[in-house]
Amino acid sequence: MKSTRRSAILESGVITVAGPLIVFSIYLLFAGHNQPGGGFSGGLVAGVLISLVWAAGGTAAVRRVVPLRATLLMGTGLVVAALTGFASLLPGLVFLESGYVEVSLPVFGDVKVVSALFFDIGVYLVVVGMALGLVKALGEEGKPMEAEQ
Amino acid sequence: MSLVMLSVAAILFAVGTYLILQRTLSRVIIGLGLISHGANLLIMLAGSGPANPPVILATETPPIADPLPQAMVLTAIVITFGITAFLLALALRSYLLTGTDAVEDDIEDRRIARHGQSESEREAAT
Amino acid sequence: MSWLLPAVVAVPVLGAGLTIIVGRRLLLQRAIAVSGVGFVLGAAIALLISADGGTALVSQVGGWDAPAGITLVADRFAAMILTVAAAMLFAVLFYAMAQLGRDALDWWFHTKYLVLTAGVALSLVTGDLFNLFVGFEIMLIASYVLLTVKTGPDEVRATISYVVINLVASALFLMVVAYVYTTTGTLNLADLSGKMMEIDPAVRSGLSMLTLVVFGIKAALFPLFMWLPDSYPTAPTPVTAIFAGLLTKVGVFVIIRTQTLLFSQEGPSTLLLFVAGATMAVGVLGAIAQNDVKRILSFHIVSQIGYMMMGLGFLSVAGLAAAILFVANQIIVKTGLFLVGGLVEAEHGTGALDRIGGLLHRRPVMAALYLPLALSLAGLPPFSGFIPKLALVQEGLALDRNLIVGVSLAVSLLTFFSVTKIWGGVFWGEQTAAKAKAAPGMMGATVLVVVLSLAAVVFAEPIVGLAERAASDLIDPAIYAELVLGVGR
Amino acid sequence: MIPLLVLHVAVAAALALFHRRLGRWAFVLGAIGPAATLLWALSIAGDVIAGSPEIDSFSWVPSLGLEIGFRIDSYALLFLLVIAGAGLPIFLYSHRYFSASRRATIFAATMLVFAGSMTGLVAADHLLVLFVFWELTTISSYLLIGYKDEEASARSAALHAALVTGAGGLAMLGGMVLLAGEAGTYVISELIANPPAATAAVNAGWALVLIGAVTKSAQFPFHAWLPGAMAAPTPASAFLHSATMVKAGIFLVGKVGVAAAGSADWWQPAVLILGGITMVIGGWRALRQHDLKLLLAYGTVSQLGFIFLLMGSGIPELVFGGVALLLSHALFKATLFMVVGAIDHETGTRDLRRLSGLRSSMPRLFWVAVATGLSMAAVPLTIGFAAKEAAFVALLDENVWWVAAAAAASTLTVAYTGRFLIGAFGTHHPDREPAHGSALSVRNTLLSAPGSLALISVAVGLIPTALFPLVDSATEAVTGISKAGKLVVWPGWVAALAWSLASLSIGLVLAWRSDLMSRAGDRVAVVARRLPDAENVYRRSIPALLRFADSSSSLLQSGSLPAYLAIILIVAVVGPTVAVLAEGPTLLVPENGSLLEWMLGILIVGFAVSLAFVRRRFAVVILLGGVGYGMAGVYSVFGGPDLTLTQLLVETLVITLFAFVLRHLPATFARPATARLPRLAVALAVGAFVFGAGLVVNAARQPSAVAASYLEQSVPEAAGGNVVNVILVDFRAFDTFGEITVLVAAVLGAAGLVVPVIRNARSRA
Repeated sequence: MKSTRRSAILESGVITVAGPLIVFSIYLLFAGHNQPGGGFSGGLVAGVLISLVWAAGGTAAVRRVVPLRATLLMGTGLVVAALTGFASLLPGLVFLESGYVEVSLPVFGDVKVVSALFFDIGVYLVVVGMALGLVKALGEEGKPMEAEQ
Repeated sequence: MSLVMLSVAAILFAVGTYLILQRTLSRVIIGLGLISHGANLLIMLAGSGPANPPVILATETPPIADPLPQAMVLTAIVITFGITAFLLALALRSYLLTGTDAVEDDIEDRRIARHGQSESEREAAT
Repeated sequence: MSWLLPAVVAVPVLGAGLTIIVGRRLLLQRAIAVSGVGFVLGAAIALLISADGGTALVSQVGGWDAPAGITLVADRFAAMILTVAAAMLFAVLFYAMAQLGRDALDWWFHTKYLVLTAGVALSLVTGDLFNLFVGFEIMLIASYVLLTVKTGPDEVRATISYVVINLVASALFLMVVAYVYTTTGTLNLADLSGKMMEIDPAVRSGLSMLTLVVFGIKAALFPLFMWLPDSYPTAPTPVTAIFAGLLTKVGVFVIIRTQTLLFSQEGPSTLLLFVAGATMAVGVLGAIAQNDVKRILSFHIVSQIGYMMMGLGFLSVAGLAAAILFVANQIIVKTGLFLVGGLVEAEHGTGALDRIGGLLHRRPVMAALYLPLALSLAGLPPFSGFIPKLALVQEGLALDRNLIVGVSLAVSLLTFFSVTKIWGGVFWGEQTAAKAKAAPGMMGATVLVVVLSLAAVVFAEPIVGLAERAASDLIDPAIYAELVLGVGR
Repeated sequence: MIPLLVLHVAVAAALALFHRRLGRWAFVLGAIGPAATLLWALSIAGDVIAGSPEIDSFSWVPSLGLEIGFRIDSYALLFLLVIAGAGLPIFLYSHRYFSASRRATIFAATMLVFAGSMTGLVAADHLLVLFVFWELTTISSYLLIGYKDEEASARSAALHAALVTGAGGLAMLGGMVLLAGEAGTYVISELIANPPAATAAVNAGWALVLIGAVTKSAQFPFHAWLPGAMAAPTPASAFLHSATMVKAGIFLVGKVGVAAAGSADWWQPAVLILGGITMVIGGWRALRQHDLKLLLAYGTVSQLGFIFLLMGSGIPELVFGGVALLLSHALFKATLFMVVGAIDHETGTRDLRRLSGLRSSMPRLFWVAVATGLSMAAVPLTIGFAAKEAAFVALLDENVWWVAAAAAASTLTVAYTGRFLIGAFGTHHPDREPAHGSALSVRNTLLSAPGSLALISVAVGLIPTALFPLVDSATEAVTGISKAGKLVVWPGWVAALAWSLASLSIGLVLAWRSDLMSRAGDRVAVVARRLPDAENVYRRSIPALLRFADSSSSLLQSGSLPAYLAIILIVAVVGPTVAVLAEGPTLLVPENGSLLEWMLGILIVGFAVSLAFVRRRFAVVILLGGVGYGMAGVYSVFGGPDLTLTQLLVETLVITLFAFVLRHLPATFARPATARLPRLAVALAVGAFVFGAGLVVNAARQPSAVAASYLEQSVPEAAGGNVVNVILVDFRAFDTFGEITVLVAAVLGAAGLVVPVIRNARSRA
C-alpha cells in the first residue's frame, strides 16, 4: 500500500472535511463548559481527523499535514495542565481551584473566562498529541517482519 | 437501573471472560474491551436510568441524569483507550518477535513444572 | 503547607511533561527527574513531620470541600509510607541513571519514572475511591511501559500477562466503584466510612471481599499472585527493584486502608490470617524452587506480603503497627536486594545461580551489601526485618493465634534457607569471571539503601513509636473521618 | 559491657575494611577482642564472685520490650572466662595456622564478630537480647563453616548447622515471647526469680526454649550437624564447635534449669533423657571415627550430653558438677582441637590410619596431647577427674542408674581418648617412614597456644581447689545453693570412685583391644542403620523439601495466563458470593426497561456474542465497533451527550488502531488452544455474578447527595452549565489530571514498542 496508490477521491474528501472538523474540534474545546464537549471531545475530533489524513496519505501525509512532534504536544499539554493547577496557588487558592473573569469581547459579547479552560486546553493538547503519536507509531507503512534484537 | 441493561452488562462480562480465557492475543484484547464496556455500563447503572442530560442551561426538565457516573465513565473510557492502544502495540511487537498471535507460557515456570531442579543444583542447595 | 499534597503528584507530572519537551537532552532530563523525585521526597518528609506533630495535612483539591471534591490526605500512615517510598524512588533513580548511562535504551525513561512516582504518590495520599482508581492506573501504565524499556521476547511476553491481568483487576475495581456508588452515593473514603455502616451488612461484606480481591491482585496475595514472579524479573534491574519495593506494597497499603476505614470489624479475622499464612508459605516454597536470583527474590515479595496481611488480620493496634512496620521495612529491604541482584547481573550478565560463584572473594563489598538485607528478609536479628517480625510474633501469641505464629516462624526459617541458596550460589562456590564492572553510581545507590536499612535498626524506637501512632489512627475510622470532613462520624 | 561489644564490632569492621592490606596480622589484631574480654572479666571477677553482679543496659526498642540489658553474675563470668580464655590462644594460634590471604582476614573478622556475639549472649539479662546474640552466633558459625566455599561439602555442612540451630532459635523465640507474656517480663533474672505458674502457654514456652537449647548444643536428636561442622578450619572448630557456641544451649538450660524444673515437671526427665542419649551415642560414634577431628567432634557431642543433663537438671549438686566439667571440657577440648590442627597443618592429613610415628617427630605436641588427653579420660590428678568425681558423687546421691549411664559414657570416653592418642602418635607402620620425613617440627606458635592451655589444665588438675570459688559461686548464681559440691585431687575411698575406676579400667581395655571394639561396632552398626538417624533424616529432608517446593509451586505457578485469569476470576466470583450469601442478601429486581433500551441491548448483545465465534479478523473489528457504537447509544439514552460523543470518537480511533495492528497479522484467528467447557463455565459464572450482584446492590441503592450538590453548585460556583464537563475540569479535575498522565505514558510506551522495529526494518530494506 503505497501512498501514491491511494484513492484520490479519499484524499480530496479528507481535504473537504478537514476545515469543518478543525473548527468543530476547537468549538468543542471552548464550548465544553456550558454545552456538551470539552477538551477530550475536541481533541478526539482532531484525532479522528488525523486518522482520516492517514487513510488518505499514510504516515507521510500525516507528517506533512501535522508537522508537530506528538511528544511535544503531549508534553506541553501536561505542563499547561499542571501549571494551571499551580497557578491557583499564587492568589492563595488551593491547587486547581478555578476562578473566572467576565470580559467583553467584540464579537461574542460578555464572556466568562474560566481558568478551568486553560486546564481543558492542556487536556486538548494531550489528546491531540496522543492521537498523533499513536497514528504515527502504529500506522507506519510496510511489513516490519524482522525485529531487531 | 433496568433489567435489560443489567443483563447486557452481565453478558458483556461473560463473553469478555470467555474471550480472555484463551490464547489468541487479539481475541484477549477484544475480550478486555467487552469487559471494560461492561464495567462502564455498571457505573452508568449506579446513576439514574434514562434521563435528560445534566446540562443546566439547556435542559432543566427532570429527570436530570446523575452527572458523576458520566464523568467517571468518561475518564474510564479514555484511560482504557490509552491502555488498549499500548496493549495493541504490545501485541504487534509480540507478533513481530514470535510470529504468532498467541499468549505463551512462562518458560521458567514450565521448566520447573516439568523437570524440577537439575541434580547439580540440588546438590549445591543441600 | 497543604499545597504539598497535590504537589507530590503534580510536580512529578510537571516534570514528566518537561522531560518530554526538552527532548533528547539527557542532562536536562536527569536534572528534571532528580529534582522532581527529590521534591517528592522532601515534601513527603515535611508531610510526615506535620502529620506526626498532630496536624495531618488535608487538601481539598480545587477548593471543593469533601465529599464533593477530591480530598488528599497525609495522615501518619500515608505520610510514613510515602516517605519511605520516595526515598527508594530517589535512590533507585541514581542507580538507574548510572546503569542506563549514555547509551540509554529508552529516551523516555525519566518521563516514565516520573509518571510512576506520581502514580505511587497519588495512590498513597488520595482519599477518594475513584481517584484511587486513577492513581492506580497511573502507577500501572507507568509499570507497563517500564517493563518494556527493553523490548525483547521475554519482556514482551511477561508484559502481556501483566497488562492483561491488571486490566481485569481494573475492571473489577470499576465494578467496586459502581457498587459502592450505587449503595452509598459517594466516593469520598471518609464519607464512605460512615455510609458503609448504614448499608445492608450482606452488601457490605460482599463489597469488603470484592475489594480484598481487587487489591489482593495488586498486592499479590494467595491465590492471586502468580503473575508477579513471571513478570517482575524480566525488567531491567532498577525497574524491577522499584516495582518489588513499591507496587505490591501500595496494594497492601490500600488493603489496610480500605479494610480498616471502610469495612472495619472487631477482632482478628480468620480469613485474613488464612490468606496471610497461605501467601507466606506458597511464596517461600516458590522461592525455594527457583534458581535465578531475581526469581527467588520475586517469590519472596509474595511471601513477605503474607506477613503484612498477618498484621492486618489481627485487626488490633499492635497488629496494624507491625504490618505498617513490615511494609516500610520491606520497601527498603526488597528494593535493596534487587539492587544487589542487579549489581551481580550487571557484572555477569546473568542471575542464574549455577553460572555465577565466588563473589565473596572477588567482590566482598557486594557480599557485605547482600548479607544485612538478606538476613533482614529472613527476619533474623539484629537486622531491620527482625523488629516487625518480633512485633507480629508478640501480638500473635498475645491474641492466642498460635498457628499463624508457628507458620510465620517456619516461613522465616525457609526464607533463611532460600537466601542462603543465593549466598551459596553467588557469593560462595567456584569463582567465575565477570564480564563487566558495575558502575560506581549503582554501587553508591545500593550502599545508600543498605545504610537506610541499617539506620532503621538503630533508630528502631522512634520508628516503632510512629507506626504505633499510625496504627491507632487507623483502628478508629472516626479519626480519619474527622480529619477529612471536619466532624466525627 | 557495651563498650566491649562495640570494640569487637569496631575491630571486626576495621579488619573487613582493610582486608587487602592486613595479611596474617589480622588474627593478632583480632586477638584484641578476647584479650579485652579477658582483662575486663578478670578485673570484675573479684566483685562478681563476691556476689555483686555487674549490670549494664541500653534502651533499644522499649515499645516492643527490647531493652538491651546485661547482668554479669558469677555464672556469666565463668562463661566469659571460657570464651576469652579459649578465644585468645585460638586467635594467636590462627595467626600461624593460616597463610596470609584476604580470605583469612575476613575469616578473622567473622571470628571476632562471633566472639563478640558470644560475649553478649552470656552476659544478656534479657530474653530477646539473648536471642539476638544467639542468632548472630548462628550466622557467624554459618559463615565460618563455609570457609572453604568451593567445596560443596563445606557449603552444605554450613547450611546444615545453620538450619538446625536457626530452626531451634526461632522455636526458642516463640517460647521466649510466650514465657514473657505469662511472666510479664523479658528480664531473665526476674523471670528466674519468679517463674510463671505452669499454664499451657508456659509449658509450651519452656518446651520451645528447650528445643532451642537442644539444637544449639547438638543434643539428640539434633546432634548430627556438629560433626558436619568440622568442615570448618580447625581454629573455628576449636573455638565455636567445642569451647563456646555449642555451650550456648547448656548456658541457657543451666540458667533457667531451676526455674523450668520448678514450673514444668517434665523438664527434668526430658533433659536427663536427651542428655543421656546424646552422651552415649556421641561416645559410641567417636570410637568409630578415623578422622581425628571427627573423633573429637563426636567426643564433644558426648561430653555436651553429659554436661547438658547435669546443668539442665536444676539440681544444685548436679549443676556444680556440670559447671566443673564445662570448665575442664573447654580446657582440654580446645587444646586437643589445636593439636589436631597442628598435625593436619604439618602432615596434611588427620586420618589416624595414615598417621604414624608422630610421637618421635613431634614430641612436644605429643606431651601436650597426653596431658590434656588424660584430663579428657578423667584420669586422677587431672581437672577432668576432679570434675567428673564431683558429678558422680552428685549423681549417686540421686539415682544409681544415672551413675551407671554416666559411667558407661565415661568408659567410651576413655576408650576413644586412647584411640585418639594411640592413633595420632603411635607407630603403626614401623616399616615405612612418615611421608613428611622425620625432621618435622611443629612451629612455636602452633604449639604455644595449645601448650599454654595444657599447662593451665595440668595446673588446675593438681590444685583443683583453686577453681572452687569460681565454680561454687557460678553454681550459687543459678541455683541459690553454695557449696553444693567439692573439687578435690583425691576424693578418698568413696562409692563414686569405684564407678570412676571401673569405667577407667574397662575403657583402657577397650582402647587396648580396639579390634574387638571395631568388630562389635560393625555389628551394632548393622542394626543401627535400620534406625532413623538424625543425619539421614536431615539429608533426606532437604531434597524432599526441594521436591515439595517444586511440585507445590508449579501447581499454581503454571506460567499460563488463561489459568491465572481463571483463578483470579473464580476467586473474585466465589469470595464475594459466599460473603453475601452468608449474611442473607435482599434482592430487588429492577423494572424491565424501555423499548429503546431493549433494542440497544439486543444490538450490543448480538454483536458481543458473535465476537466469540467469528474468526475472521476484519469481521471482528466491525463487530467490536458495533458494540462500541451501541454503547454510545446507551449513553445517549442515559442522558450523556458528552459521553456519547466521546464514546463514538474513541471507538473510531480504537477501530483504526485495531485495523493498524491486524493488517500485520494473519487473516483468521487460530483455533483456541484451551478447552472450551471450562472457559464457558467460568464465563457463565462471571456473568451470573454480575447479574446477581446487580440485583443485590439494587436493593441497597441510595440517592447520591454528592450528585445533587454538583447540579446545584455547577452554575453559580463553577460558572459552567455542562455539569459533566465541570466535574471533569473543576470539581474532580484531579482525576482528569491523572488521566492525561496515563495517556502520555501509554503513547510513549506504545511508540517505544513499535517505532524501533519499524525504523530498523526500514533501514534494512
